[in-house]
Amino acid sequence: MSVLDEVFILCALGALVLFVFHRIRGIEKLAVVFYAALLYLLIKMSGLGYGGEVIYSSFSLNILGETLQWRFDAVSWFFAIITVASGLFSAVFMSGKWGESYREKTSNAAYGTLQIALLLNVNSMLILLASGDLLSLFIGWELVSWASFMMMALNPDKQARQAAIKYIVYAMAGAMAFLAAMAYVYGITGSLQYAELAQASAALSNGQIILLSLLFFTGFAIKMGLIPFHLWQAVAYAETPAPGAVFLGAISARMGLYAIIVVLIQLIGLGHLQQIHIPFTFWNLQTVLAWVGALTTIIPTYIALKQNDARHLLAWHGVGQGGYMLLGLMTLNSLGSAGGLLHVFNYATYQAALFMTIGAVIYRTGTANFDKLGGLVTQMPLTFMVMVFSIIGLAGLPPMNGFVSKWMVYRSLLLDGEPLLFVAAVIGTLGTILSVYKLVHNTFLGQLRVEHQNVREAPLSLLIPMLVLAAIMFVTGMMPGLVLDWVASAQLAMGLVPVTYNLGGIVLASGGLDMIWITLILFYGLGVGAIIFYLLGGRAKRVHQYDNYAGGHFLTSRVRYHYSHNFYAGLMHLIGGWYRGSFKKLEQAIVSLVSLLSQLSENMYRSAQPAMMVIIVVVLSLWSISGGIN
Amino acid sequence: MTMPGIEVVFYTGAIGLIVIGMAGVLMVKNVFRMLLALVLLEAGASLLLILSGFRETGVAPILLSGHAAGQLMNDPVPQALVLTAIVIGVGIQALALALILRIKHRYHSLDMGEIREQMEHDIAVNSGVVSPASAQSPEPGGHHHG
Amino acid sequence: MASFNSISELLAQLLFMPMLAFLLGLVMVLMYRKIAARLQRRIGPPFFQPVYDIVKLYSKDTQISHGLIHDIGIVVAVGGYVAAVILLPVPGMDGIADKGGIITLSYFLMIPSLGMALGVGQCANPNGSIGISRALTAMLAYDIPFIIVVFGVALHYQSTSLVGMIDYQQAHQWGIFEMPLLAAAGLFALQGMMGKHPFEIYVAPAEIATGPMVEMSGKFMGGLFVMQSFQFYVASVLYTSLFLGGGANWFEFLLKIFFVVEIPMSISFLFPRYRTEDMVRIMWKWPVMLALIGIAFVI
Amino acid sequence: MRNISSLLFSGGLAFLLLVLATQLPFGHTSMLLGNDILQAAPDEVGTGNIVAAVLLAYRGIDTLGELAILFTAAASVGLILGQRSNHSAKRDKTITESHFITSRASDLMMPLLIIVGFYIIFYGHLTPGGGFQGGVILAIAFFLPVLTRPGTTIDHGMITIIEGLAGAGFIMIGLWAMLYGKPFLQPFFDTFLGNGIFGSLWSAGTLPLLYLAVGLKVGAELAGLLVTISEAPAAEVERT
Amino acid sequence: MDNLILVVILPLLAAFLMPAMARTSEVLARVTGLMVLFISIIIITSVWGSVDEQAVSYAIGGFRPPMGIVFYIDQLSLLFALLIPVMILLFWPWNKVTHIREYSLMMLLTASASGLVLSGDLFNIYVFYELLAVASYGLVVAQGRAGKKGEGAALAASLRYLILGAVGSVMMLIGIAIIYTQAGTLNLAHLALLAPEKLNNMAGLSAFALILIGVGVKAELFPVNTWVPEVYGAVSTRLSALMAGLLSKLAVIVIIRVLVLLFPQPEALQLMTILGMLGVISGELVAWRSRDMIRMLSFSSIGQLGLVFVAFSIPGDMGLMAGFAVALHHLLVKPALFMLASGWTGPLESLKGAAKQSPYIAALFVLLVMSLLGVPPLPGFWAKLLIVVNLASQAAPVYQFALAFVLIATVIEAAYLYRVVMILYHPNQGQQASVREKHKAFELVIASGAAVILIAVALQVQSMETKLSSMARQTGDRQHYINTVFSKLDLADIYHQNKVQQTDFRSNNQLQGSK
Repeated sequence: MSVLDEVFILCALGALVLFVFHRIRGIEKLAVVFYAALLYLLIKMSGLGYGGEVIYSSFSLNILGETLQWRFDAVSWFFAIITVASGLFSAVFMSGKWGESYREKTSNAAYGTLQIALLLNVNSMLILLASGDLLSLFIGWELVSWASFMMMALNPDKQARQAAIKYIVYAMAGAMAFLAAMAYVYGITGSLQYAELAQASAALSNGQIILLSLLFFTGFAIKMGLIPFHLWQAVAYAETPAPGAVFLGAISARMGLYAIIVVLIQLIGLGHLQQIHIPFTFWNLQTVLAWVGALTTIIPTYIALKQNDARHLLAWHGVGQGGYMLLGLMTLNSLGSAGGLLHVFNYATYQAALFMTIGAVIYRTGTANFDKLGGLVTQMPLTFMVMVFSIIGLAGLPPMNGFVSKWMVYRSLLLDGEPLLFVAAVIGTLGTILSVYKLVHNTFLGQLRVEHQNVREAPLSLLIPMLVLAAIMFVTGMMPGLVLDWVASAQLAMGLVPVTYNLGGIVLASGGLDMIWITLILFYGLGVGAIIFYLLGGRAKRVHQYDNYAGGHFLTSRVRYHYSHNFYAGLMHLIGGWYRGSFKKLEQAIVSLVSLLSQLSENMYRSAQPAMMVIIVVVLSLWSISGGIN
Repeated sequence: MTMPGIEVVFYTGAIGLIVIGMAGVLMVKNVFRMLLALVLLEAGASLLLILSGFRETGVAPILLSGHAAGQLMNDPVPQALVLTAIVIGVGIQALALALILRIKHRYHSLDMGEIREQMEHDIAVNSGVVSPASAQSPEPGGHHHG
Repeated sequence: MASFNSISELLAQLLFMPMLAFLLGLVMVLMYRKIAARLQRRIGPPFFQPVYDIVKLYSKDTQISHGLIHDIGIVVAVGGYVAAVILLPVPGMDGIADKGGIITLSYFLMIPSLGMALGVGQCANPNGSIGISRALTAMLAYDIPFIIVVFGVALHYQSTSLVGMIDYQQAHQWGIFEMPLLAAAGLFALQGMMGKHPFEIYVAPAEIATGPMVEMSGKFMGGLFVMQSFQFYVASVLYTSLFLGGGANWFEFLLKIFFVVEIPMSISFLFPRYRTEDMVRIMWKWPVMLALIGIAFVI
Repeated sequence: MRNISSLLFSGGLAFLLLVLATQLPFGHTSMLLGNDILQAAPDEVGTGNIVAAVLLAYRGIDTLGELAILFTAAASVGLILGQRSNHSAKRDKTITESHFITSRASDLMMPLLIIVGFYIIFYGHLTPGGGFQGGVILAIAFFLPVLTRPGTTIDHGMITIIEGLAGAGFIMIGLWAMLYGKPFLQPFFDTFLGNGIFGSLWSAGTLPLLYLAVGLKVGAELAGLLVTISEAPAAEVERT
Repeated sequence: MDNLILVVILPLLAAFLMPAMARTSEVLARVTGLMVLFISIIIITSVWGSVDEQAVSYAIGGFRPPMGIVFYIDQLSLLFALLIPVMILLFWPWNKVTHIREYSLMMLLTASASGLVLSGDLFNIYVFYELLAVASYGLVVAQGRAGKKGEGAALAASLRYLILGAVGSVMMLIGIAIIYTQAGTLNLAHLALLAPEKLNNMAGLSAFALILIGVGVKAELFPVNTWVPEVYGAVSTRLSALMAGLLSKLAVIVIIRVLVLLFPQPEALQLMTILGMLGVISGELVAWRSRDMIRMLSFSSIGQLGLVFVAFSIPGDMGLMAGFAVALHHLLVKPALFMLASGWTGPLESLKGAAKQSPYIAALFVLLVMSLLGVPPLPGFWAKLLIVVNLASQAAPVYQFALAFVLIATVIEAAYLYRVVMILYHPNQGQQASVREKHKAFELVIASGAAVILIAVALQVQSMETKLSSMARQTGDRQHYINTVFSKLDLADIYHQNKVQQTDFRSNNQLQGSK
């Protein structure tokens, strides 16, 4: 029995136990123990992260002449450890005070259901990651979709429910595209094994590859929320209960990336994609995919900029950050793909932390609406600190880990000489910077509302995971080599050349990156700044924030003077027209089309003469039959 | 086809019956007439079926009727089949007739269009989508005459 | 191309480079104000006026702080530039330029704005917030052409290391000759980056009560003055390193950097202020176009 | 619009069927099955009327099915119309006499019709005719009084029993063969029902018995159907 | 094996006798029906598995196959012969008010359905099909008995159904006439033997089209399925479940028999593909906008039957296997869903929060719906996978379209089914929650049973696959069919040549039935 078997057994056991006892108080402790045990098992497999051998599960299934099998390689392990860690953090987050308040608001059963949903998500993702052939990949894929749906459907809010429905329709569409692609693979190769596809893909015609890639990619892109399938994700993730949002936001959508890695990179091969030119354009398939990534970094980011709810803003960024990962993977060098992969890890750390901070804010204040927040920094300084750490990561600024992965993506684009993609990525980053400032400003800075005067720091059970995540962000930012070990192994498993790195960063002849130095220098600079500020000059006097005036008015607690609504008004006004609802309109158009067709069909079924259809179909079919002969 | 014989007339007749019956089923509004058209249609089909065993020079397949020994007989099978088919038709027609009687009583109409509308309304009421009070239109705005 | 030979040399560089930058920055501030004065037919401030300003602000009695973040904002604003300065090679001193490179440097240049933004946010003054939202929008406006230029340059030199670029230029030809379009676009971006006329509406007097600075007094303002000197210095040195071949020796270096800042300083008073939106519009139009064409040439 | 399209499609159907007809072997059908049966029937089944042989022997299960269809139709009609007619029958016993000539003529016709009906049934396996035809005549015989004397009721219970037993009889005859280890509905087996003499009334094994069952069944079903339907409008008129 | 004919005969006998028996003892009549069903089940289970290797034919009346009518018993017919009494038993109208004639009709339905799957003769199939049709009209009409709720709707719906069905039957009859004119025989095995020579032409194809359309009425084939929403909307869910679950599949089986044996032409298959895929998409589209559960399930049933047609239209054994899988799956799931829907009448919005009221039922519903959609570990997924995978391996473009249609339809299906799930799990109770009908016990038993079977199949998917594929192989093997039916042909020939020795022949037991 391999460790992977143990993982699966543990998953099954955990699901069973949780299901049986989900109404009982104290289930959260059990859940934490479960994730910790899972993490332990994964660490037992950590050889994979350092170039170990693939681990197979002894369980397999024979069907349709296919052998379904499950195994872990370095890529799976890399994603799996992020998944399980996210699960653990979410579980810890919801184990304490947050859980109590959730129970009070809803019920024991509802809380148990949330735990089950989280566990099912983790389990289904592990099954997906362990898949050893297309069919098991698809099975895992569907399981993940349904588990996420369950999680999203837990919020009784109307908007959340609509988002969940929307999600399931999108997910189903994606799954169907995947299924179609899989069916074509079977049609071509007569098998669903990875190896067969990898072998056959070399001999496929361009048209076939385009069709296959398009179908596969559509399926995966929907999960990842890539352009033009980005509409479902943000609302769905944002409206999930906080620990759910933490988990889904951190890793769920990345399953799409995993599938892209497996199918498009491992099986079909990037080089192969690059050789296929799209007819009538000067693009090849690889550039198209890269551009999808680039556009995904831009459009959702600027949609995020518009949001007026912290959760939505973050979730939209989640969509946008997916673009960097894809963009990184679609570059043709090892640095870029390493950047893309590293970004998965980094992103998970700060996105989880960000959702946790928002969760903490909601826990204390009951809202994430920017119009109803502000000035919480004095009340919740630690939460604020975590948020600042995380937004530095999200914006990709030094010294947090987000910077490293983004740097790698930029650097690889530079190596490839892709100016437009580079510019697109930068536009996305700048948008992110603006947007995260809006986030931190509107929640923590500015004027504190009267009703929040007595808000206290988030409870310890919420703070601990956040602080740990913040520490991880900083440590892996300063020493990216820790994670790059895993990334390099994953790259090897993907059949790419691993990136050259050291503990501090990337080694590259024409300008590398050493985060240890950069961090030190930054802190040196800050130290100098602090000296200039604190040691020189007189002592500053602390005044209350209402001791303030604007435009000749004294700002008092009665008058709300927090500038949060319509932040960046000028910018929005300027760029609003560029993306104003065109995708939404497309989506609506499809719905209208379906509606129209549905109405037409219904009218057909309501024909006055029951026999009319008989004669019509008889005449038409006889006509077509005789047409073949005459 | 070599020479058109008497069977052409038969076949044309059968097809004619079928087509007339079909057109009748489609075009009349009165359900009773529709039933009559259905009878014609079935008659046409039966004729076609019995023709499938027809021989130009054949005689009835009855041995005791004093045909010459070598005389070709018509196929007995379709005749048996048609007998069956006719009886089946009778059963269906009787059932339809009974239904029409009851529908006339229930809906006070024999017009297929009206019957359908009332039926749709009833179904909608049954399923609770429409309240019984709302008049004749089964679905607000969604109604079309076929 | 080792940047330093021993720890002591490094420590010396760490000490000297910011100091040098500060001093040169002060001179540039003075120069800026002089140019403005001359253009307006005034005499302008005396030589030590920038120093006086800082000293005065630091020594004020009323120093109003709105909280820790308010303080940290200033610290970050200054510290970010200090760190950036160390990544910028000057003649004889490379700092740790080869550990970061141009991309890192570009990111470092965003840190001060964000630090200041944090500080302003803490003040809870809506005017400050509005101002900072405009300031960040302005940053978005000039950073895009700037990044494109950076990309073009890095692509041209096949390196992201500033030291490498300077060596290459000194061995071959200045970047401005090899990439004139990029250089022009870079100049445009530089104008925005310096936060001076005509792209300074967010700090302009009489525009919503001085914008981000509204709650800054005493040494807070002083800190920002310090930052301003660094800002001039960094902008000019960066441009010099990218396009003018850096400095082989101190004389050449100084000449170049003062020449570089002189251009935008002179231009700045010739145009009326742009509104934030207009600034975005113009920045995303002309310099971006120039830079992209420039890149096309590079490729 | 509907009429136009109906005409259009009907015309299309006519054309297509004609085209189809040209493809068919008119009047020269291969008659594979027919020839075999024509040759084998006299010996295998021993009927003079080969159609009857096909109907009851070769395709006996078809006939059973068709009886079942009639039964089903009758049962369904009974379900639809039957119940209320019982009510009305109880309340309304008035029998309207029709004209003297018709009523007397129908009285005279009835026994004649019954005799003719049974004759046709019993000679079904020898001459044209058989259970269906005879059954219809029997049904008419019982329906005639209802026509001539509107309001007359026929005992539905009787009809039910006759149709049930006749149908069961058909099946029982079939099962009888199975009792002897023969396939269902085999017309000959080693019982007292011998082979008989070809062309005589007592020939063709169980076929005459089957025809009797068919005749009774058809008669009862049709009579039941006709009576039920004829009773229905009276009930409607009364209620409205 | 000889006793198998009793599966058809005994219900008929019971049907004939029940009304007469009811005059003396109502109880006896009711018990008779149940007894017959149990006997049928026992008979079939006693021979279960005996045809796995070699199918068996049974000559009724002991006549030589092409002349007499044969019953053909293979895995497929045996399976359905078992399913029919079981399903009828499950949906038996247990209540006291049911008229004895309705029981009688149920027995007729059983008989005709069994005959339909067993028969090996084209015209005989027609007769049984008609019997099935008339019995189902009768059952629909029985809903319209005086005083019942929705009486008028049931009457009108059944009249419209009847007209449609009658026209369809005529089409089928014309088709049979054409086949007989062409080939001169009606025995399926004989026709199969002659088909390559006689039916592989335009006339043959036309005959197939006519038969397809005729039988398609019952099989809910697009576009002759306009009766479906009307009838299902008017009758009780019990009957809807039976019709959607069982009766439609029987008609499909007929088409499959005819198709496999008589018309292996690709055009025939493609005609079916086109109609099937239009059925899939149109059914799901309308279901998407329907506002109550029954109507939604009716249209979903149309869609699923379209899927069945698409599956069966794939050439080769794999297509058959896919078809069987999806047909059996639908047979299992749809009746269970109808059962659940019977307690959830009224507009969908009124079901808000129904899960809170009855969590178990809602959970069942979710499970069934997931399987219907094809969510992986559940059997529906494997069925759908078979279809999709085999569609994609076909070269003809029509199959690619069908693939696209099927997948798009699945998305639409997901949209509306999950809308319902979300409504069920709505946190707020709808206005009509209090007046909602309760589910009856037998409905829940059936639905739970279906769920249990689903899970069991999901766990035993490998053995199910073997079973299905062996069934498909046997069904798809024309030569096997011909050989089985004509296995005693030598004997018959001997007899044929020596007509003198009639009596010997008659005493020869070997001819009659096979073993």
